Amino acid sequence: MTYVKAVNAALAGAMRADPRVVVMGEDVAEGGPYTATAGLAEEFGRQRVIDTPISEATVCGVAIGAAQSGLRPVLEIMYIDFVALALDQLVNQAAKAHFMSGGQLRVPLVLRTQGGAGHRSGAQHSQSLESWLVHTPGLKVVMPARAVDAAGLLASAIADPNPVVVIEHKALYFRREDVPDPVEAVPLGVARTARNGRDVTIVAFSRLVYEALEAAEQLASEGIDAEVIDARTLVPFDLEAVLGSVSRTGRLVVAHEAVRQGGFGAEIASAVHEAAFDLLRAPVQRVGARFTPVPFSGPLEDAYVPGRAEICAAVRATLVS
Amino acid sequence: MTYVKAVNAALAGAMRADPRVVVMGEDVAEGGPYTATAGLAEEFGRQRVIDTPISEATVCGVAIGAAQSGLRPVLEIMYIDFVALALDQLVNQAAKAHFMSGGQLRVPLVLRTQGGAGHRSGAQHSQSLESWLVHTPGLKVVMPARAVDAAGLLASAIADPNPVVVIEHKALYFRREDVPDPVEAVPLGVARTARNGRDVTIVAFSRLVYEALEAAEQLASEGIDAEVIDARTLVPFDLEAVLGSVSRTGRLVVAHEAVRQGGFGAEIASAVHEAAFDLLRAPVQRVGARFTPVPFSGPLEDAYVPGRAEICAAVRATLVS
Amino acid sequence: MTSRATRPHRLAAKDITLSRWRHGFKSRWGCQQNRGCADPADRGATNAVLGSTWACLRGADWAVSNPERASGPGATGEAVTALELLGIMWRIRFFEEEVPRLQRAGLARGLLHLSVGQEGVAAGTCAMLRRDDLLYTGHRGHGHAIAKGVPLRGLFAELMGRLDGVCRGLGGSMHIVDVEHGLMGATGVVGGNIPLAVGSAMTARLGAREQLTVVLFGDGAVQTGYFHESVNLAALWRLPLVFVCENNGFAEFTPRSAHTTVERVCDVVAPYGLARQTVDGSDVIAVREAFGVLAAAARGGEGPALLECLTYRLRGHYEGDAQKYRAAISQAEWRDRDPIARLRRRGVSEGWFTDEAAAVAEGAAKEAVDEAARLARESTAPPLELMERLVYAQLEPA
Amino acid sequence: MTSRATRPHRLAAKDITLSRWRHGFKSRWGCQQNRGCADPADRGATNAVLGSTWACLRGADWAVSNPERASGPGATGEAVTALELLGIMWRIRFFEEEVPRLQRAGLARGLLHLSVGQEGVAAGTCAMLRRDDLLYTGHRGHGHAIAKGVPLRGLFAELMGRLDGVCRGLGGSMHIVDVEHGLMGATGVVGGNIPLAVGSAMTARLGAREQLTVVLFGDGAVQTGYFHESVNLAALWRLPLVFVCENNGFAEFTPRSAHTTVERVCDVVAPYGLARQTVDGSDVIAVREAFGVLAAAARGGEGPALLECLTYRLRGHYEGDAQKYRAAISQAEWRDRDPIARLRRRGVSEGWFTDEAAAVAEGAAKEAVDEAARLARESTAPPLELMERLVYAQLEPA
Ligand SMILES: Cc1ncc(C[n+]2csc(CCOP(=O)(O)OP(=O)(O)O)c2C)c(N)n1
Ligand SMILES: Cc1ncc(C[n+]2csc(CCOP(=O)(O)OP(=O)(O)O)c2C)c(N)n1
Ligand SMILES: [Mg+2]
Ligand SMILES: [Mg+2]
Repeated sequence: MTYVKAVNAALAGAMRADPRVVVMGEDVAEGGPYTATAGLAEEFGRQRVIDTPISEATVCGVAIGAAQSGLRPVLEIMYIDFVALALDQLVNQAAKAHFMSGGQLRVPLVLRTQGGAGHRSGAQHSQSLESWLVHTPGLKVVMPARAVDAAGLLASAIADPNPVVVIEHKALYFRREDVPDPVEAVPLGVARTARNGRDVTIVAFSRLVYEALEAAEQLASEGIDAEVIDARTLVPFDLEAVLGSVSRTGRLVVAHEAVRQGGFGAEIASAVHEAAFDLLRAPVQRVGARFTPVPFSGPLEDAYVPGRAEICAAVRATLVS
Repeated sequence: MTYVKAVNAALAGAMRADPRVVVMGEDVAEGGPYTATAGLAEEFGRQRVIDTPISEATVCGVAIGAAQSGLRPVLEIMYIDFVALALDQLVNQAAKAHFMSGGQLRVPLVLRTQGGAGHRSGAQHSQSLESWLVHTPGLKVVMPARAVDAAGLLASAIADPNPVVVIEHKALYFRREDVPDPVEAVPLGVARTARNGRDVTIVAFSRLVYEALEAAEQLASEGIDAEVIDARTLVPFDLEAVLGSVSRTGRLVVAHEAVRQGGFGAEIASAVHEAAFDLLRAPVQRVGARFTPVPFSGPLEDAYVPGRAEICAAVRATLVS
Repeated sequence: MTSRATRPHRLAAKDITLSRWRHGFKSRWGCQQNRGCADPADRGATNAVLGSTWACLRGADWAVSNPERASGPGATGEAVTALELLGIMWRIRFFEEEVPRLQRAGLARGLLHLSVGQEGVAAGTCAMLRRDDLLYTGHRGHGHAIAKGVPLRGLFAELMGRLDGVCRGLGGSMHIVDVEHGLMGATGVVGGNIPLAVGSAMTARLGAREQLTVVLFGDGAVQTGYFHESVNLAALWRLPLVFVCENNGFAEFTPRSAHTTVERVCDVVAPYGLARQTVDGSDVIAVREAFGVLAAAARGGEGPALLECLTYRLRGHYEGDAQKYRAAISQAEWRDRDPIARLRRRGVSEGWFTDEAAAVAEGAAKEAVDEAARLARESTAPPLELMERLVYAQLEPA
Repeated sequence: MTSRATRPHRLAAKDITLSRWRHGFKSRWGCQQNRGCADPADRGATNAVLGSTWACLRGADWAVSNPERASGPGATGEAVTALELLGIMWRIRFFEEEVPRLQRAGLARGLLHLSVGQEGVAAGTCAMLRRDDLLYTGHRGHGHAIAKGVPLRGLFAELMGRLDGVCRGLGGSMHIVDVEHGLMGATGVVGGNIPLAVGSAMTARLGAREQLTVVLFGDGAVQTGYFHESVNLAALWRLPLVFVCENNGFAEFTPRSAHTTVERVCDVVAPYGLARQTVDGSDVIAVREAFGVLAAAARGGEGPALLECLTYRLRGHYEGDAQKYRAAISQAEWRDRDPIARLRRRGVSEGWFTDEAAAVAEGAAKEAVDEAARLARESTAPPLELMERLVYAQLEPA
């Protein structure tokens, strides 16, 4: 099953199980540009699969209000770049409502979106913006790499009583992998060891997990045995899993596609430095995009997007020092 | 002169010197709630001191369009919390226009705003959100602590051909300090050593600079000699200044008011770990707010806002290990 | 005491006409530019299943659903007499007048936006609602909360950041929430409450609940994108929602004329065909009448409506505002603007109540407010650990 | 060849009437709710100094200011004949038809939104502008760029990510900018270009420049907050700005009827009193006439306007769209919708040009497009270091 089909299956499963679950967003009734919501309108009707105008700011607020009053909306924002339009509602309303109301309100909202570069989509359709969200108390943030996690984490997100942002990756949508049917929920906040290794730990999420695994294969041929951890959930973050691995390897590389400066890699690196300074045989190395907008031109975009080469280089840097 | 009066003087000076400079924002012609723009409408007229409706998203875009076509707008967004409304324009248009146009467009825009807690303003009027901006290639970000820097950095920001976000702090507005008249420009990207010391380096910005200085006094009484660096500009960041200090002290504390998780402190800490791992005698300690919205209740807000106590504790933590 | 004026409309809820959920332009619009596409009317084809799809929700575990109707003033629209309206307005007035005293005493802190002069809107709208109707307000919301039945003590305590505050002291003046009384949200982001109200109305619509949502906001909010996007959505989905704009002519220190060329908020929504009316917000009876008509229609499935109340903010934008930007109102003018004085004069002259009864209502309100303020002072600060405990909701209700 | 139809309006610019910068409601609005405040008319008192304040700007170092008028088609509104309009539309049509070929060859990449069927809007509006008039477009902007005079080779090269692209390959199809030809921006964020256009018009207004700003967007953008906030501001400040909406009835795969109850975009702006008109976008002459009237008024200081063009998108939303959501158009219908075929028929029958002249124009357009595509292929990829060099502008122009 493809990653996007797994998302689709998780949505259908949740809608079947719970009549409060509704799907909202632009073109969702037509399946959306990536077919994530294909077939849902046919099965559940257009009252639960709700096409919305191009009004991201308000539609996000509508989903929040709907969640506060009893529904379980799964809102799709077509590109994470447009989450910028909805950030006031997400940050100032959804994330704070439970807290500000002294616990009276709950916002069981899922915001599904997708990000990432590599598709020649230009600077406004290719960003990785999870950093904004991980800095916002009250939100949970999920970035699945595998189809099975895209489905399983989405199922958990829908069941969660808090606003959860699920960030998919456009370059993963048509990857094929085995996914159990029906979808099994994957708990939020639990990382997964994607490859065992002794020499160095690589923490990655979303598309970079595959790059890390390929980097690990490459490094294996050089005699370096890398452990790869797929963080899966950014908030809450499974720091224990990372520390456990680092306590064995003594070296850490953190890899994401977002711009390195101010990226979530800085948080992981800092937290690990703080907690395990004496275990580290080298400073944590961070892999992330250079500090530029995403260029359109193919060769430039390819140079821009961080991948296995940068991960290999970062791993080697942890080994020289 | 107070900090806010220094801002006011810098605005007036820039408007006198360059007819392209216009000030825009809600209630700016009436001086705004903190008097930052007081008297400007009287001196420069309402064509250059432009009251705008409560339409932050669009008004930010208007300022960008005005900047692209020849003006030098200084846009005020009353609270940084509402920058969330304008983020699409700021990030997707202003920050990328020069790049995406292959260098044809320039956006000499200044976005002035203010953030910070401590005033019992509640969760939606007290945030510190610079993390969103430092992660955005194409923006410059300034957070002055002193009146003289509030004026001098603003002057440089107005002269800069790029979008610059100047984040003031509401709790500093009515602090008094000497400021030269006329205002002298302070270059962007240059940190300032606020106090010399040998044992530990504390990097702070905005209000936390004062907390760091007070912490240093307190620590001095315990025999700990702290150096305090006022970063002043976050993007571009003066990493050399910090590394230079750390090469002498071997210990670093980074302090800001924003939520610690995903805060700019993580970036500084990671960059210093990467560049100076062998010089560090202890892991970099980060001071920042806990991962909660800003509470309204006084005692809770006081406990929430990080200050000298947290800085002292962090410094001590660098000394035990 | 029952008069024509005090019971102008029974807000009897009709069943929501589900088939009105629309996905095609009404035939009068024609559909020329969609030629060549699947008939947009097809989009409405699934309407037939809505009833059964949503029927299951009626009994479901809604976060907020309290079909029981409270009986006190401020909780039900069916029994609010003119005298009760007077009492509600007095409660708001005395509450708001107490706030600056608490502020001076260092007890109430932060940004305090009072509604003295605007009580007619609060009483004429919120007091007409059922307890389980949902209300959203903004930064100037004390009066709305009081009229909806939120206890005075919990309000005072909230402004003082105390544990007995309606939000346990975590929200503050701009963020009053009292789910039990249907006050679902107040926001300090101007206009930010409007989409939330659309969302609640959507829930009611999809669940076929007999529930009205009302959102109150100022004239300044009308220039936000939120307002327009929300009006469009509410009209598109024919939601049971009433937009109530308190047009006091100012946004902070700036008159409406510097924000827009459209003087009347009602005119702004004309393209959407919303039912709408502009009324004198100082005339609580007029507000109540107009609101009653619009609310009944919205509740009955006839789609959203907008009520614009022209009103006057007696005090500054917030406590501390020196108000250099406007001249003080004359005594004579205030006499005319003051919704309380006006109702009292009219109520006596129409024979709705006696002057003595009015004085008793005033006294009772004063006493209730004083007592609430006194009790609120006794409440303690919330414990520090509340902060971290309330960032995330737990799976099982705490 | 000069006919009544080809020169319906001289776009002679009047001096901008500075005193029209407004800060008070027109007297017809009255100002009741502002009683007690400083007279809003006072806000206009500084208008008198505007002339002198801004006079200094006329000669200042504007980022974009090119008073020279180019003379080729697509650059000046004064010499565009019907035959030239035909040629412009053919250039757009051939350009757009070349794009899928480049895509199949792996040369043009990314999200490609074509405007086949909508050429009448581009030609009828953009080709009427002066070179230094400013234009903003969106994701479906190739045609607008061509009509404004942007060189075809630079456009093709941009779609191919090459160094000779108008944006040196950094922008791509959705982000065409050509400052030299007054194309100030294209954005992939639907509606995001509208505020930018308001900003440019504000610059022209404050600088008292004889410059018009035009922004083009689709019907989907009308539901964005940006549109409403922008219309309000443009009306408030009486900006020299024309909003042009290409209403093709769809936003991606969803018909307009699922996005709003307001079928006609013109109706949406009625409350703001904008000059406005809805025209058949397949009739380029009608578009040009209507646009000419609105543009002249806006340029002349009479405030902003909106032109709604009902149009038809022949291809999918983007290249690759299977279009399951709509039925294919019939041949007969397309004959009627095709703006090129229509102008050709009419031009010949009205005697504006001969069929031979039309064939020559078509051939010339085809040749120009083919040549441009060929030359564009020869351009190389931009150097990698360009990326980091262009994140920030340097103090002195590079
Ligand atoms: C999005 C946003 N922008 C600016 C502000 C600052 N602000 C608070 S109240 C206010 C004016 C609101 O005017 P109006 O909506 O008419 O309400 P009123 O205060 O008159 O009751 C402004 C600009 C804000 N709170 N939110
Ligand atoms: C803010 C935003 N939301 C969603 C999208 C995805 N998207 C791209 S084009 C489009 C439809 C636009 O419709 P319209 O404005 O009518 O233009 P058309 O494509 O018909 O020319 C959408 C939803 C986007 N680019 N920007
Ligand atoms: Mg107001
Ligand atoms: Mg369209």
